[in-house]
Amino acid sequence: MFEAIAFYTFSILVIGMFGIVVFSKNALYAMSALAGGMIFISGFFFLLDADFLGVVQIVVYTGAVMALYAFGMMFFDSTRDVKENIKFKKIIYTLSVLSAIFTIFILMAPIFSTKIEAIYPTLQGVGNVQMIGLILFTKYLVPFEVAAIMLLAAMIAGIVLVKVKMEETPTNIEVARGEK
Amino acid sequence: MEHILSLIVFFPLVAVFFGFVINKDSIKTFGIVVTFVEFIFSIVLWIGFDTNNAGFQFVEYVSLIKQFGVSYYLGVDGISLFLVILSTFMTLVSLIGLNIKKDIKNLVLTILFLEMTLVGVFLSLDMILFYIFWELSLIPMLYIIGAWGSGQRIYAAIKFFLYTFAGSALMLVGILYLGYQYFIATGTWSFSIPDWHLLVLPFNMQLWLFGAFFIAFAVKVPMFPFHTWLPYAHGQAPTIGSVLLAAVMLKMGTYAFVRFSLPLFPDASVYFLYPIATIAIIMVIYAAMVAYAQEDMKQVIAYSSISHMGIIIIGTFAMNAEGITGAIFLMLSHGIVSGALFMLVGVIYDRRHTKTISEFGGLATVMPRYAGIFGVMMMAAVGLPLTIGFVGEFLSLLGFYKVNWFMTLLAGTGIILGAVYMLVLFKRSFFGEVTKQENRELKDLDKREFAALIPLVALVIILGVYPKPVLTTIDMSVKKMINLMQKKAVLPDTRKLLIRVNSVGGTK
Amino acid sequence: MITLTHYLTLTGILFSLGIVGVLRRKNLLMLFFSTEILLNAVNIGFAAVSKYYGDLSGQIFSFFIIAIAASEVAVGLGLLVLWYKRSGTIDLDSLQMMKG
Amino acid sequence: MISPISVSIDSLNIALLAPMAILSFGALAIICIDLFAKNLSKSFYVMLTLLFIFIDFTALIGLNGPSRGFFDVMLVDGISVLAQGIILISSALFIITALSNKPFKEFKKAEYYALFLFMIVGFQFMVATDNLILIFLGLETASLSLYTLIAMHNRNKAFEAAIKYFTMGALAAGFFALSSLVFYALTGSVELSVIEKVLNARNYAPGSAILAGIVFMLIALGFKLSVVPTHTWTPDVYEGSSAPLAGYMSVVPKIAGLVVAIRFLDIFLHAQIAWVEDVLIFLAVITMFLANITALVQEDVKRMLAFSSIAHAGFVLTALMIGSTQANSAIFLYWVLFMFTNIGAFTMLWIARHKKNLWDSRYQHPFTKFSGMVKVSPMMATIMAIFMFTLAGMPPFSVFWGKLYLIGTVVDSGHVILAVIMVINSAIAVYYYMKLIVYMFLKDPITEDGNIYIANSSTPIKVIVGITLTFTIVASVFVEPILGIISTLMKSSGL
Amino acid sequence: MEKYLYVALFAPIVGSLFSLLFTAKKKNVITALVTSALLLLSFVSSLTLMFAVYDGLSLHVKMMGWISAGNLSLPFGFIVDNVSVVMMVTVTLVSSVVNIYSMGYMMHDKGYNRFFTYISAFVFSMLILVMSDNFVGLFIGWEGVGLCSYLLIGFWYEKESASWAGNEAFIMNRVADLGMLMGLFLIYWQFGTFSYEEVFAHVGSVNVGIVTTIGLLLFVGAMGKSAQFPFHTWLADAMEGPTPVSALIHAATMVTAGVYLVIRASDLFMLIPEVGHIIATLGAFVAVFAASMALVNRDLKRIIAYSTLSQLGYMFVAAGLGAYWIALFHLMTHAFFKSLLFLGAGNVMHAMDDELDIKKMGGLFNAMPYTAILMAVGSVALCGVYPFAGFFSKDMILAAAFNGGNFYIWFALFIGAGMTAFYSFRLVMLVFFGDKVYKKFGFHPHETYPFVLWALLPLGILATIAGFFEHPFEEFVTKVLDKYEFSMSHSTEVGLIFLTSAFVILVIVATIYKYSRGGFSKQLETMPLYLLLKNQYYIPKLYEVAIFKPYYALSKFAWKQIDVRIIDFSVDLIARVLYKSGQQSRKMQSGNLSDMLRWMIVGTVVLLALAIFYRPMV
Repeated sequence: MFEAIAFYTFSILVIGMFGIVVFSKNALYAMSALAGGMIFISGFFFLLDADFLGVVQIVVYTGAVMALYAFGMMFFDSTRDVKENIKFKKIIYTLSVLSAIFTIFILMAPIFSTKIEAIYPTLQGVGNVQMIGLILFTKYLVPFEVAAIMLLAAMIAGIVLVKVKMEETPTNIEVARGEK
Repeated sequence: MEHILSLIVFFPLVAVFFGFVINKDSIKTFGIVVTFVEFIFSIVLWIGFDTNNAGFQFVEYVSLIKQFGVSYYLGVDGISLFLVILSTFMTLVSLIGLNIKKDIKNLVLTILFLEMTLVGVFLSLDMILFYIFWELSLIPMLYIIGAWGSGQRIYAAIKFFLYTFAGSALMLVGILYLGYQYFIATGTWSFSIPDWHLLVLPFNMQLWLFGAFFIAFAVKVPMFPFHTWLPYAHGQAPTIGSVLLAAVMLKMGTYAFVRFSLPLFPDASVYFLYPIATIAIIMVIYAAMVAYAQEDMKQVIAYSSISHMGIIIIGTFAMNAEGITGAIFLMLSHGIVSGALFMLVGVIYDRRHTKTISEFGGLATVMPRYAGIFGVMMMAAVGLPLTIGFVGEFLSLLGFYKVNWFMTLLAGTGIILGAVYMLVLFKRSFFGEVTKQENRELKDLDKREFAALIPLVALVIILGVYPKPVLTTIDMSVKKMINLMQKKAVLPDTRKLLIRVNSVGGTK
Repeated sequence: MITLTHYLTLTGILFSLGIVGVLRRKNLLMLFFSTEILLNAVNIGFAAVSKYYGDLSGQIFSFFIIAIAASEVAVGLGLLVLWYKRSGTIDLDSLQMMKG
Repeated sequence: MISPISVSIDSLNIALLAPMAILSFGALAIICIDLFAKNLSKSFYVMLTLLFIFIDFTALIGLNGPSRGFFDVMLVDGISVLAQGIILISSALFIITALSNKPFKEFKKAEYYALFLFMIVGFQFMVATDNLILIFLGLETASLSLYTLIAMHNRNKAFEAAIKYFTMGALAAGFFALSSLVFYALTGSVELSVIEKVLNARNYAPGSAILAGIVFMLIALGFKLSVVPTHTWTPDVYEGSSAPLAGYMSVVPKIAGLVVAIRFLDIFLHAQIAWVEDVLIFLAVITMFLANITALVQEDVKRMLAFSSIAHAGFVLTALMIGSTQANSAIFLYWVLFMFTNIGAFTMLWIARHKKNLWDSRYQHPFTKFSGMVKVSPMMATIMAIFMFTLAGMPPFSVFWGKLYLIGTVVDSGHVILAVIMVINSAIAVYYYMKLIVYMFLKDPITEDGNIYIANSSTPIKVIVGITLTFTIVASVFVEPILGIISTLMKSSGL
Repeated sequence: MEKYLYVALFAPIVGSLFSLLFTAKKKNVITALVTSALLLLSFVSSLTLMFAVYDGLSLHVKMMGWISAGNLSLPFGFIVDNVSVVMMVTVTLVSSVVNIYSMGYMMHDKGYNRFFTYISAFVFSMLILVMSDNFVGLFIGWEGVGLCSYLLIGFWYEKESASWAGNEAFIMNRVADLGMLMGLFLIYWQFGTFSYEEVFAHVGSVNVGIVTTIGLLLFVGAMGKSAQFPFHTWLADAMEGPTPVSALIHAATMVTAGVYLVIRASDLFMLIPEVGHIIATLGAFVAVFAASMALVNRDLKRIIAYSTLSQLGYMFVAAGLGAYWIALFHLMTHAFFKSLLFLGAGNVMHAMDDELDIKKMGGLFNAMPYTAILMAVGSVALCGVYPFAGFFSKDMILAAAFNGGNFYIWFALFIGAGMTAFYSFRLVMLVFFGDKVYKKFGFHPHETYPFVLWALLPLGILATIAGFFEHPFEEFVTKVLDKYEFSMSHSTEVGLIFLTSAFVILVIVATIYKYSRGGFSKQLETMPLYLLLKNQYYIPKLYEVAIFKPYYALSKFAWKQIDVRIIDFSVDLIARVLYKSGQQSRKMQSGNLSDMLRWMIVGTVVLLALAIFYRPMV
C-alpha cells in the first residue's frame, strides 16, 4: 500500500516536474523543475531497493549536473522568457502523440519473463551498496575503468572547448542569417 | 610468343608511363611509334595464330582471387583476332591523322590508354576482366569527348558515359549471378568464359540473364531505342574520338553478343531472335531515315553507323556460320569505313570549322583527291561489291535469309536507304558549283592526311577483293561456337532451328 | 500492488515527455534538459527490472548511464558556451550556416 | 554474507585489454608531457601518437580467434580484431595528415592527441565486447572525444557541426539506453550472447517488444552508420570538420557501428525473423537512393563526398541484412577498400585547403574551384580522378572489388532485385563523382596558379596520398590476401 | 587460252588505274591513248577468244577464292562460252569505239583524264558481269557498272541536274538490286552454291514455286538495270551524262545487262514459262510505252534514250518468250546502231554547243554531212529496214511473238515499230533537214574531227551488215542456249515480215513527207495526250510527290519528332527526374537541428509502426 502511494505520488510529481521542463517558457523554471524531477526520481530508486543509485542520483545529478547547468545558465543570461519560434506545430503534435503512444504501448506490454534466473542476483542480507561494489569491481571492472576514461576525456574536452580562442569574427553567422 | 597477349594488352599502358616524361613536341611521334609497334605485335599474333585451331590460343591464366574465382585470363580465337588487329590498326591510323595541338600530350596518352582497354576487351576470357576493360574504356573516351570536343562536348561526354555505364550496371548483376550458378553447379567459383561455356542453364534463367546482358550490349552497340547518346557523342567528339568510337568501341557491343549472349544463352538467343531482329530492322531503316534528314555531315555518318550496326545484329542473330561470320567481318569493315569517313569529315572540319552540309557544295572541284577518297569510302559504306563493305553485308543478310526472308527484305532496304543518304550527302557537299567564297581556297589533302587515309583505302579494296583468309579464320571459330550452341540448347526447338538455319536446301 | 508494468509505463511516459521536449525545444539548453529526461526515464526502468529479476546488472547500467549523462553535460555545455561566445545566442535556429 | 572472491590473473586474459591499455597510457602520457614541456612541436605529438598506435597494433596482431576475458565482458573475436585493425590503420593515416603545410591551431594542442587516443580507445572497446554496457561506454567515450575534435577545428562551421552532432548523438544515446532496457526487461541480461540464448528459449516472443527493441537499436546504430533518416547530420558535420577528420569519420565510427550492428543483428538474422530482413532492405534502399539523388545536386565536393559515404553505408547495409559469413566478409572487404580510397580522397581535399574561401562564401571546395585543374596541376587532378572513379566503383580500382563481392553476396542470397537496385544506384552515383572529374578535366581553368591546389601539402601528406593511391590502384593484387585474412578471421568468430 | 581471258578482263582495269593517277592532274592525252590501246587489246583478246570458242573451246577458270563462310565457298570464277564471248566482243568493241570517239568529244573537258578512268573501269565491270561463272560474280559486275554509270551520269557534277540524275540512277538500281539480292539468297539456300553450272544442273529437281520466285526476283534486278517500267525514269534522266557515256552505258551495254541475265539464266527461266510470259508482256508494254514518250520529246538524247528503252522491251519480249538467241542477237545489233545513233547525236551536240532541243536545230546536213549519214544509217537500222541490222533481229522478235500465239504482244510490238519509225525520222528530219533554225540562236555548227568519224565507221558498217550474220550467230550461240523453234509456216513468217516492213516504210515516208512540209501544227501541243506524253505520263512527278518528298518529310519527322522529341527526351527525362528529385530531397537537409531531430523521430515512429503493424510471412 505504502509502495503504491509512494509510486503514484512520485510519479505525479516527476511527470509534473518534467512537464514543466518540457513546456515551460522560462529556462530557470525549467532547470529548477528538472532538478526537482531528478530528486523525485531518486525516490523511485529507494523504493526499488537501489539505495546506491538513489544516492548517486542525488549527488551526481542534482549536485553536479544541475550545478553545471546553473553555471551555464548564468553565463547565458537566460532568466528571461525564452522565445521559441516553433514551426510545423501539427507535425510536432502528431509525432509527439504517435511516439508517445508507441513507446508506452510497447513498454506497457508484459514483456518480462517469469522464468529468468538472475545472473548477478541480489543476495539476501547484503547491502545494496556492497553488492554494487562487488560486481563493479569484478564483473564490471573494465566498464568502470572505461567510464573513468570517458569522464577524463569529457573533462579534457570541456576544458579545451571553453579555452578555445576566437579566430573568426561572428560576421559569418550574420551573413548566414542574412541569407534567410 | 607465350605472353604475347599480355604484351599486346599492357604495352600501351607501359608506354603511357614512359610518355609522361616525354616533351610535348615529340609526343605525337611517340604515340605513332608505340601504336605502330603495337600494331606489329598484333600482326605477329596473326602470323603466329594457328588457323586450324578453332579454340582459344595463346591462353594466359593467372588466378587473381581464388576464393571468388576471379582470374587474369587472356586468349584469342578467330572471332577476336581481327577485332584486336582492327583496334591496333585504327588507333595507329587515327594517331597519324591527328591534328590537334591543344594539350596534345594528354590526348596522346589518353589514346594509348584507350587502346589498352579496347584490346583488353577483345582478349579477356574472364568475365570480370572483361567487365573491367569494358568499363575502363569509358574513361578515356569521356576525357577525349569532353576535353577536345566542340560546343556541347560536356553534355555529350556525360551522356555517353552515364548511358553506357548505367547500361552495363545490370550486366554486372548478370555476371555475378552466372558466377554463382557455376558455383552451385560445380562447387567452385569461376568467371572464365570457357568454363561458363560448359554450363547448361535452364531456359527461364537464360531469359533473365540474356536480358541483363542485352541491355549493356544494346546500349553499347547502340541499338534502337538506346541509341541517342551516339549522335551527341559523335557530333561533339574530336575526329580521333569519333574514329575510335565508331571503329572499335561500338564493336565491343556486337562482339559481346557473339562472344557471350549466343553461346551462353542459346535458347534465350533463339527465343529473342525475332524481337531483336525487329529492333535491328528498325535500326536499319529508322537510322537510315534519320541520317537522311541530318544537316550535319558527322551526324549523317553517326546515324549511318547505327544503321550498319543493325545489319551486324541481323547477321549475328542469323545463328548460322554465314551470318555470324558475315557480321564479324562487317564489324571489321564498318570499323575501317566509318573510321575513315569520320577522319574525312575531320579533314574538312579542320579547314572550315564547320560540319554543316549546307556550308559546302562543289568540294569535288577544289579538293578532288579528298572527294575521291571520300567517294571510295562512301561506296564501301553503301556496300559496293569488291569493297570491304559488301562482303559482310552480303553474308549477314544471306545468313538471315534462312531465318526469315521477309525480315531480310526489310533489312535489305538498308542498302537502298544507305545509298540514299550517302549519295545525297555526297552530292550536297561535293557536287554542284562552289557557292561559298570560303570554300574556294580550301587545300586538298596534305601528306599527313594521305598517310592516314591511304592505308584505309588500300584495306577497303584489298579486303574487298580478297577477304578469304580473314573469313576462313573467323568462320572456323564461329562454327565451333555454333556447335557449342547446339550442344547446350535445352529446348528441342532451339536445336531444330539451329540445325535448320545451318543447312542448305528446303527453303520455302 | 505496483508491478513492473507500472514502472515501465512510467518509463514510457517520461521517455515520451523527453521526446516531446526534443521535438519542440528550440533553446539548446532546454533541449539538453530534455535529453536528460530520456536517460532518467530509462534509469527508472533499469532499476525496476533489476528489482523484478533480482539482478544487479540493471542497476549497474543505470549507474553508468548517470556517468554518461554527466560527461555529456560537460561536453555539451562546453560546446554551448563556445557557441554562445560566438553568436550571442543559444537558439538552435542560429545553427543554420550549413544546409542543402 | 559475501564470500571472498578469488580471481586468477590468467582468467582475466589481460592480453585482450592490452591494446586499449596501451593507448590509454599513451593519452595520459601525452597530457603529462604537456604539463611539463610546453610548446612542443606538433610533429612530436604526431609521431608519439603514431608510435602508440603502432604499439597498439602490434599488441593487436597477436590476437585472433574468439576469446573472452575480464569476466566475459571483453570479447575479442575475428571481427573485433579486424575492426580494430581497420580503426588503427585509419587512425595512423589520419594523424599523419596533421603534419600539414599550413598551421592549424588544433594540432598544436596536446589535448587534441590525447582526445584522439581516447577516442580510439572508445572505439576499440566498442568492438571488443558484446556487453551492452561496455558498448555504450565505448561509444560515448569515442563520441564525446570526437565532438571535441570536431569543434577544435575552431571555425564557426566546426562548432555548428559539433553541436548538431552532439545533440543528435544525445538523442541516439537515449534510444540506445531504451533499447538496452527493452532487452534487459525481456531477458534479464545486457550481454548479447545471453540475450540470444534467452530469446531463443522464449521462442522470440513477445514479437512487438523485441521488434521495438530492435527499432530503437537500429535508430541508435543507424545514427552512427548514417542510415536514413538519421543521416541528416552527416553532410553538415563533414562540411564543418577538417577534411581528414571527415574522411576519418566516414570510416572509423562506421566500422565500429557496423561491428556492433553485426553482433546485434546476428541474433535475429539467425532466428530468421523476416521483419528484420525486410526493414533492413527498406532502410538500405532508401539510404542509397536518398543519398545518391541528394548528392547529385551538391555544389561542394566535401558535402558531395559526405552524401557519397552515406550511400556507401547504405550499400553495406545490404550485406548486414544477409548476415552470412560471406556477407560479413564482404562488409569488411568493402570497408577496407573503401577506407583507403575515402581517406585518400579527403586527404586530397585537405591538400587543397587554403586560408580563405576563394570562390564561394560558404564552401571551401566548391566544384568550380577544381575547374580545369588538369591544366594547372595535372598530377593532382589525375589522382583525384582516380579516387573519384574508385568511389564510383569503376573497375579495376579497389572499391570495385568490394562492390563486386558485395553484390555477388547479395545475388547469392537470392536477392537479385536488391542487387539490381544496388547497381542502379551505383549508376546514379557515377554522375556526381563524374561531375568533379568533368570540372577537373573538361572545363577551362579558373586560375593560373596551381599552388592553390597544393597549398596545404607536405611530404607526410603526400606519402599518405601515395599509400592510399597505390592501394587503390593495385587493389586487384591485394584483394586475394585481404579476403583470405578476412575469411579466416570471420570463420573463427563464427559469424 | 586463259591468258587471253585475263588480258581481256584486266586490260581495261589496268588502263583505268593508269589514268587514275592523272585524275587530279591536268588533261593529258596519254590517258586516252593508253586506255584506248588497252581497250583495243581487250577487244582483240575477246575476238581471239571468240574464234577459239567457235572452234569448240569452252573456258572455265577459277582465279582465286573470294568469300567462304559456313557452307558457302565462293571463288572468282570466269567462264567464256558462246554467250559470254558474244557479249565480250560487243562490249569491248563498242567501248573501244566510244573511247576513241571520246578523245575528240572530251577534248576540251577539264575532267578529261577522269573520264577515261571511269570508262575503262566500266568496261572492266561489264566484263566481270558477263564473264562471271556465278551469280555473285555477276552481281559484282552488276554493281560495278552501276557505280560507273553513277559516276559518268554525274560526270559534270557541277550541274545539279547531272548529280541528281546520277543519284537517281544509282538508287533506283539499288531498289531493283535488292530484289536480285533476295533472289541470290534464295538460290544459295536452295542449292548451296552460286555457280551457274551447279545451280542449273539441279534446277530441274527443285519445286517449281521456288524456281518461279527465284526467276521473279532475278527479273526484278534485271528490270532495274534495264530500266523497265516502273524503274524506267532513271534512264531518261541519265542523259545528263556525256554523250559517249550514253552511247556506251545507257544504250549498248549496261542497260542490256538485264537481258543478259535472263539469257544467262535461260536454263532457269525455261522451267517457268509463266514468268517468261510476264517478262514478255512487260517488255511489250515498255516497247510501246517508251516509244510513245519518244514521239513528242524535243530533247535529242532523250528521244534516243526512250528508243533504247523501247528496244530493251523488244529484247525482253524475245527473252521472255524463250527466244534467247534472238534476244541476244537483237542486243548485239542494237548495241551497234544505238551507239552509233548516240555518238552521232554527240557530234550534233558538239556542233551545237551542247544544245539538245531538236526544234532549235534543222538543216544541219550541210554543216555535218558525214554525221548525218551515219545517223541516218543508225535510224534506218533502228527502224528495221532491210537490209540493215535491225531488220533481222527485230523481225525475228515479232515473229517469235506471233509464233508463240501471243498476238497482243505481237500487235504491241508492231505498233511500237511504227512509232519507232516515226520518232526516228522525226528526229532526223528536224535535226538535219528543213529550216536552219539554229541560225536564229546563233550557233555555228561544224563537222567533228575526222578521227572521230573514222572511229564511228566500224559501227556504221556493223549497223548495216550485222544482220547478215544471223545464221552463223544462231548456230554459234545455240550451242549453249536453247534453240528456238518456229512452229509457224515459212509463208506466214514472210508475210509478217512484209507486213511489218511495209508498215515501217510507210511510216517513214509519211514522216519524211510531213516534216519536210514543216511538221505538225502547234495546236497539237495543247492536246491532253500530247501533254501526257510530254510529261512522261506524269510518272517522274508521281515519284517526286509520292516517294521522294514524303520520304524526306518522314525522315525529318523521324529525326525531329521521334528521335529528338520522344526518345532522346525520355532518356533525358530520367536524368532530369533524378536531378529534380535530388533538389527535392535536398530540402530534407534544411540545416536546422530541430528538423534533424524530428527526422530521427519520424524514422523511429515509422519503424515502430512497422514493428507493431507489419508482420511479414516468414
